[in-house]
Amino acid sequence: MSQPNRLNQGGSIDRSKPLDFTFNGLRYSGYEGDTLASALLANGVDIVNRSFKYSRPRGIVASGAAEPNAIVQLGSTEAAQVPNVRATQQALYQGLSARSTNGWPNVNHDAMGLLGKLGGPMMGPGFYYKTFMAPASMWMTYEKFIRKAAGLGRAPQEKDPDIYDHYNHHCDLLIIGAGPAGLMAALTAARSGARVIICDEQETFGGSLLETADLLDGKPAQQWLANALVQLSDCGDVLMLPRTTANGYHDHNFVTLHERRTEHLADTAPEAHQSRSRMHHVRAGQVILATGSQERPVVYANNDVPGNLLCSAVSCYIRRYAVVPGQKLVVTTATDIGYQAALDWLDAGREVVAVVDCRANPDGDRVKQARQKGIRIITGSAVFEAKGSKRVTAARIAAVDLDAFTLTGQLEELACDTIASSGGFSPVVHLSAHTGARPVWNEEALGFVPGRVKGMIPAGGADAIYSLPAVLESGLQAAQQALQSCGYAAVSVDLPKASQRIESKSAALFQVPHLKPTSRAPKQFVDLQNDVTAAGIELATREGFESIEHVKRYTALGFGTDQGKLGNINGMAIAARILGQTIPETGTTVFRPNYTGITFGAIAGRHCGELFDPERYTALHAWHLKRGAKFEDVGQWKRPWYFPVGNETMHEAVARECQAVREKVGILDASTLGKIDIQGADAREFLGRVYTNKWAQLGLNKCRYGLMCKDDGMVMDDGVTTCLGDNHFLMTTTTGGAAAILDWLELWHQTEWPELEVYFNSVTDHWATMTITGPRARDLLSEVTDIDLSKDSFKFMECREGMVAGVPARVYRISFTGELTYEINVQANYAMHVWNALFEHESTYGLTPYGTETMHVLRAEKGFIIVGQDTDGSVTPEDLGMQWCVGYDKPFSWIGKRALSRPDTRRKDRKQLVGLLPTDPSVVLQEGAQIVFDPKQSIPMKMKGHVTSSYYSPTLGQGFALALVMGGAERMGEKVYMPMADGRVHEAEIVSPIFLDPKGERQNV
Amino acid sequence: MSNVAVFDQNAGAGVLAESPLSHVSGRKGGSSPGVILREKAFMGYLTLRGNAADAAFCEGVEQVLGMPLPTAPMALHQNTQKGSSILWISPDEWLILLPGGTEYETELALRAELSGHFAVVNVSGGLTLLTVTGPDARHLLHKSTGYDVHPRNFPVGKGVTTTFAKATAIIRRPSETTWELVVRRSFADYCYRWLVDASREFGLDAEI
Amino acid sequence: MQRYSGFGLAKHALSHNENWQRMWRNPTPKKKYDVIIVGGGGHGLATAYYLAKEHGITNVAVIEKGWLGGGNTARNTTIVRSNYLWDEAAELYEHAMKLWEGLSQDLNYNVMFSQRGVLNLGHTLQDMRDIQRRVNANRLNGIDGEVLDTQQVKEICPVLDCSPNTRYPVLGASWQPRGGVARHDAVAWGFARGADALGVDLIQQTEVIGMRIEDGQILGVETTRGFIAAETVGCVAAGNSGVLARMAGIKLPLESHPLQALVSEPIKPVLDTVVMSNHVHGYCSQSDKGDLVIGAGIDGYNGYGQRGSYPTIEHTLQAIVEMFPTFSRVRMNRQWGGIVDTCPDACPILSATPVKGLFFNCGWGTGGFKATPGSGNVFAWTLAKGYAHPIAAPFSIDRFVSGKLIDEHGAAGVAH
Amino acid sequence: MLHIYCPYCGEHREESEFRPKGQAHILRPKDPDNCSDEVWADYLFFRDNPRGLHHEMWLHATGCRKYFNVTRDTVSYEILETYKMGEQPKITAQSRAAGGEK
Repeated sequence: MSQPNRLNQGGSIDRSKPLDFTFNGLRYSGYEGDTLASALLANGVDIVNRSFKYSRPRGIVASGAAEPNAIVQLGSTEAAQVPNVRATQQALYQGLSARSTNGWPNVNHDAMGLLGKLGGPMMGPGFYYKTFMAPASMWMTYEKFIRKAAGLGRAPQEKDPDIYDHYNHHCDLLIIGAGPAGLMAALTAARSGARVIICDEQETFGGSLLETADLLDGKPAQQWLANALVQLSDCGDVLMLPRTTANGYHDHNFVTLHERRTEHLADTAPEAHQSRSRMHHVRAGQVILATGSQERPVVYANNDVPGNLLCSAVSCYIRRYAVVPGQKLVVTTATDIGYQAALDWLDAGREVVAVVDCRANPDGDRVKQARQKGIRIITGSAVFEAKGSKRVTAARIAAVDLDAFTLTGQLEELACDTIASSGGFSPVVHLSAHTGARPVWNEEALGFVPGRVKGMIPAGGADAIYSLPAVLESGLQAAQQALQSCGYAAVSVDLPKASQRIESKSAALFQVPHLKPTSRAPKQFVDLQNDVTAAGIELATREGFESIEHVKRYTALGFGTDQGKLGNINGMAIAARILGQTIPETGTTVFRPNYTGITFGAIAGRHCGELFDPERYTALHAWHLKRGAKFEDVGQWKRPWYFPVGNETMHEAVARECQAVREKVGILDASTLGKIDIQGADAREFLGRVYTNKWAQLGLNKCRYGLMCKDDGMVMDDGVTTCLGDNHFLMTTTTGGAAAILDWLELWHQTEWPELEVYFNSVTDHWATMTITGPRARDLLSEVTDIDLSKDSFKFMECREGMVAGVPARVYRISFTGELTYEINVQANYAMHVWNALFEHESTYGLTPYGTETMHVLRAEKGFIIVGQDTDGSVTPEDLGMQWCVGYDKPFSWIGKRALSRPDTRRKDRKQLVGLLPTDPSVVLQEGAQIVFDPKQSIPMKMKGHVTSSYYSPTLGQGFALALVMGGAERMGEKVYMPMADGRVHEAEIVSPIFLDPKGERQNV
Repeated sequence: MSNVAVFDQNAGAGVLAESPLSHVSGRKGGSSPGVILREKAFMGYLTLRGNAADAAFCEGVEQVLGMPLPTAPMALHQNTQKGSSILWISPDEWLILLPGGTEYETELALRAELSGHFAVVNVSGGLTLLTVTGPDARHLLHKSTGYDVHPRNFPVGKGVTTTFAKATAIIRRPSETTWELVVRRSFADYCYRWLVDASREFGLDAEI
Repeated sequence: MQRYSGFGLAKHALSHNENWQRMWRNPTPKKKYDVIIVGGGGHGLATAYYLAKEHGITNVAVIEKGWLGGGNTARNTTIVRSNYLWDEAAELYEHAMKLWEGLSQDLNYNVMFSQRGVLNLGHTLQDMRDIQRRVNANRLNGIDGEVLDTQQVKEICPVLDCSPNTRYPVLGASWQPRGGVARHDAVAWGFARGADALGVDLIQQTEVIGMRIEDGQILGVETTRGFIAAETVGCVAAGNSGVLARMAGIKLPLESHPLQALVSEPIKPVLDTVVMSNHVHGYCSQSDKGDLVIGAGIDGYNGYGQRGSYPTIEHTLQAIVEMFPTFSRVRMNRQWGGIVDTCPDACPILSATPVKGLFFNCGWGTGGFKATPGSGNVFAWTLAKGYAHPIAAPFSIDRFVSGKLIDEHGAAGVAH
Repeated sequence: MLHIYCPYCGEHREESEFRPKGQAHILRPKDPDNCSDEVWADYLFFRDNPRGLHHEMWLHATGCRKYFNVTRDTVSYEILETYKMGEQPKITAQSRAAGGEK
């Protein structure tokens, strides 16, 4: 039979567009406009899942975001799998394929169900804290089984085929919720000219107007709704976002909206450029919270058996989807909404067995209507137990005394297949709570209303205003208040006329007492998804968990994917009753983002894959690629690591590159070094304050190496700075430190020494830097430059301007390799031209491109440090043996100086930079190897330092290393040991960290 | 010793210059692209630093550039005749855009005109400019920056330094229909990749 | 104390779970205690437990302004590891690790300590140098650990993207098999139950609002329920330590920052180890319930609001999707924030103060949870003896004056 | 996510453009060479860390690159004022306690 629960008429589904779908492998059909949940109900599917702990059969309970049970695995292909989709929020599309997340071999016959039945009494809250402790070694095995049983859906095993993106907005008014309050607010705001965004999580705007039987301006509310939407879409600055959930409300009115753009069409986006969903980042002037309210189910025994639904869900399925989820209905209610469900059920042509109302004398309009239609009404009573296991078969009812929490009077059993319950309404305050504002208990409304948030105005059901005329008016007022706050003039808007219905006062019905005490009664579920029962809450309080936060954590109440939308308030009320407190005394309920779950992909947006983090390229990157460079990530830069030729290994390539530099000439793309242009009369003074060494005497076109410390005396950066003019310097920094050093200089200038006349500007990207180094560097450069390169006219540590390959260049004669070196700097647009010009002489001079690895070997042979590799934030200039670079007698107490005279920095046995030569020359020590003086000691060993840099030197013909060793400066010639993971113990001798050309003759030729 | 080193960094003819995007290939976006992207390569860029409260400084700058120094935050002044513009970057910093090749003479002129504490820095090699036009240009910006690019907040004649995807960029609005992005050389490839990706849904025409 | 066991569960099931006893009393504060511990989080409760158990000092009150274990104990991502770089830190965390290994049995409370191993990924050459340095140090300190290459990482964690085509490819990792996760709430509750059983008064919903100090000696604390005397007071209040210190006229080198975390919706087991990446800035494990538990970085500003900024969450999930591309379609369920008290050197303070009898245990930054038993154990010793336990001694406040910092930044990074 | 008014740009900007730089108004001792280790340590490491009103320094990192000061509540995160470097806050814990400016 096809769609046995579908009505022939009514609803807003499109019967001309049938859709096929599968659930648990079976084929069904529904219509466009259905949700997966409405389609399943239309097809008479009772059991949609098994519960998490007790494996009990579960059916659909709700019609929207609050649904705890109908959590399914979606996806027709492996890559398109989506775990934990709420069937009540998933639009049906052709070919949809869904499965239950639990139940083996299937949801109708679940092997775990037996265990749940038998073991249930042992599996109270926190049972796992009390067992699985012996023997201790078995825990990891127990855990494996626990983990297997847990979890809902599964992650796909393939990469996501879809993309997700972000969109930023600023607006005057963000209206969350497009029900009557939100729409009224939007209509008002739209006329003011304000920038307005209105969103709603449902497929279409309208909220309760989509299913209400009420009239507006004398016509069905749906007509007014259609008009309102047309009006809004005609306004230029109103952005309407259906299928869009405000999932997080952050500080200063920053709200994230998650728009499902293709999830209603297919399980992957129909077109590749379409994002499956989009996160809107909204910075709003004012936020109108028109999120409506959520009906609370009533807690009674076996209230989880399929066929137990919310009253509002029953009405929604009948009116919106033309689906009646059963044949015979019993309503248990504390509000008039219960009567609406009964009336709708009756209108659909099905049997209403009774409305069981816990109130003594309900007298609202809908009560009267129900009475007129002959519906049996049983007052002062409630359903206390549902019968049935895979579907409700009957409701047991009795008169109740809620104050005394007992059943009174006669019991009756009503045969039925559906029980709809309504315990009252809770304003949807979740978003307001995200900002840290605690919801406030409103005794009149029997619910928590939003706490105060600056720039937020609640309206309608979210503020516990429920009657339609009042809701519309609150929307209008909220908008006017918001507009005023944003500086817009007041606008007048006519409210539609809605009839004021007489409602009987709602009662507070949370848990219905049972014949047996809660601990012995059949399970009364509070949180369906996490299988939290009233007995569980009682047990928690019995064991001393008296704060609601404790109760929640001990029982897992509210920790499901529904975030306790149905259960939290009931749970609090039950805890309050047991503890003899009021609900506000028991605590308040705190919600965190997200309102409903959002995929990781959507939150990440396009910042993944090749856009995860910028790749920064130098002007020569294309050349490096063509030459087959292997790259190293240095900060965000891609730097050539080495340039293998043919099948060379890195070791071979580096040996060749090193040799080329030591014997001929190599070239390095050094463009990534930070470069800061410094101008101003006090530039020199400033340098003296931020560098450890002296700058007062540096002459024109002279270069000097400088060390920079933080004020704790620890080395933070280094580089060469050149005097280009008396008021003009060019500072270089480490590649990774460039941005931080510019900020650092600005920090000191702006906050400590604003009186100094100096400006700093980054020129890192402007200059491309090509380092040619090696004995033949001068010969090579002379081929392409007019600069006099002779030893005496262009000395070591000097700078010259001139033409290189027809390009104006600044050439610095400095050296990080110990060889004769020229660093050619040209405006970056010309870099490739100059580089190519140099390479025209490649074969003549044996010009060899080299990368960072060779650079490291060459500099280490000279004992030059790399900040961040040979230092780690705990190393002073003195530890590095760089006293030569410290101006102790500079007049200004430069940054870092004072800290060097603290007791710990004065210690003689600090770790100091030394060289190490392994006794076995074939050994290349591991970088990071720990150093001990006595290799025979037992573990734990006394570690005396570690290897910071270590390489094989083709020039020395052996391995060598730099290391930080305790008191190392005084230990030259001593042996140290490095016990390694493979059991070997390497021996090395402490030597000077300068392995090559200690007098610096090679760079000075 | 001279106070400041200034030199003409422009190479003569015969030297092939490469813009930061010289390595990328353009894309054609069909008959009605939503986004049209062009690189204006090889512009001249000078960073100017100085004291806006110093009338002589302001006058000197105006004298040289033929347009007043913008002292209001984010103001963009343009000299259409000269094809140049100047943008407020910070209370003591401006970015001058010039026809390529004129930065040296402009720097010299500024230095000749100005006195006291100021700085001029040629940064032409480090930046490039992309123009974004087309009906979906603003949508593209909404996807790329958290800055409010709504016309009410971003009228013609404004320019801001802000975050752009995960980089920093200057966004300028020289006319009703044109947006300009000034990006750093090393981030240009990333920004271009981002733009291409973000434009996919609109249809992109990029001639780079 | 009612012993817990599987047999007990069955017995109680027969009596409808009606005879379970309270896990701890709800006592009225006495006028005077031998020791007052301010702060009923994991560290404070552990301190009380070990004071009673190992030092026989049972006239102890733990004063908690909210509910037990309600601060960072309830908000962390539950990672336990001891592979710290510096000897002092390694010794402290390894001391904790050894206590973790018998904790469930010691407390007769299953804290679900799951030694599933911790991977710290390296994505750059410097990362790998740091990893080698740290693992070598760990090994010589007697702490388990090894350096893995990319292939070995892939074998341990198949769901991790170890391909060379990612923005920052995985070059290797450090691996501490004894590391893992524990059930955070259970740790607080287990210590609370243990301490209570030994006679400690756990006083909830009571806030310390002042310190009574005379002649440089602490005499007790003013609370919202009146003055409570004790000549030894230990403050173990994490993010609120600065507020307490100010009451005693002491300044601490601390800043309290938001630290955010998030969980996915529960999914079937897919990740069997703890994976941490300082470089890509994300770390992830899967709880026994099936949630992916994910930590974000510290927000840079000071904050006591138990929430941080959204971009931090965004960056974290970008990192997670980069590391685990197949998690893209998994949903984030909930995010939250804790308040972490951070020291300039990313190491805690376990210290006496200029006020006699007043001690502080704070500054744990992101490293607090994993240290819980060790911290409580050495702090209890310190309170009992009146001077620092040898393991605690290097963590004195004096180090900030002398300069003898224990800088774990380089090795710890986001450090969770 | 905070929305911060940059006193130099004269606009509110998104937090992602800024970097927090710690407590404001920390003074480097005038004569470091002659101050005690304690005074130096206080300057380097010891901070107020208040729960409530806090004066802190921020850098408009991807904007005008200026440092400025912010008076912010560390519990509500509300920003009460921002002011330029060199200026003093108008709102302080004292002024607030005295019922002055809100």
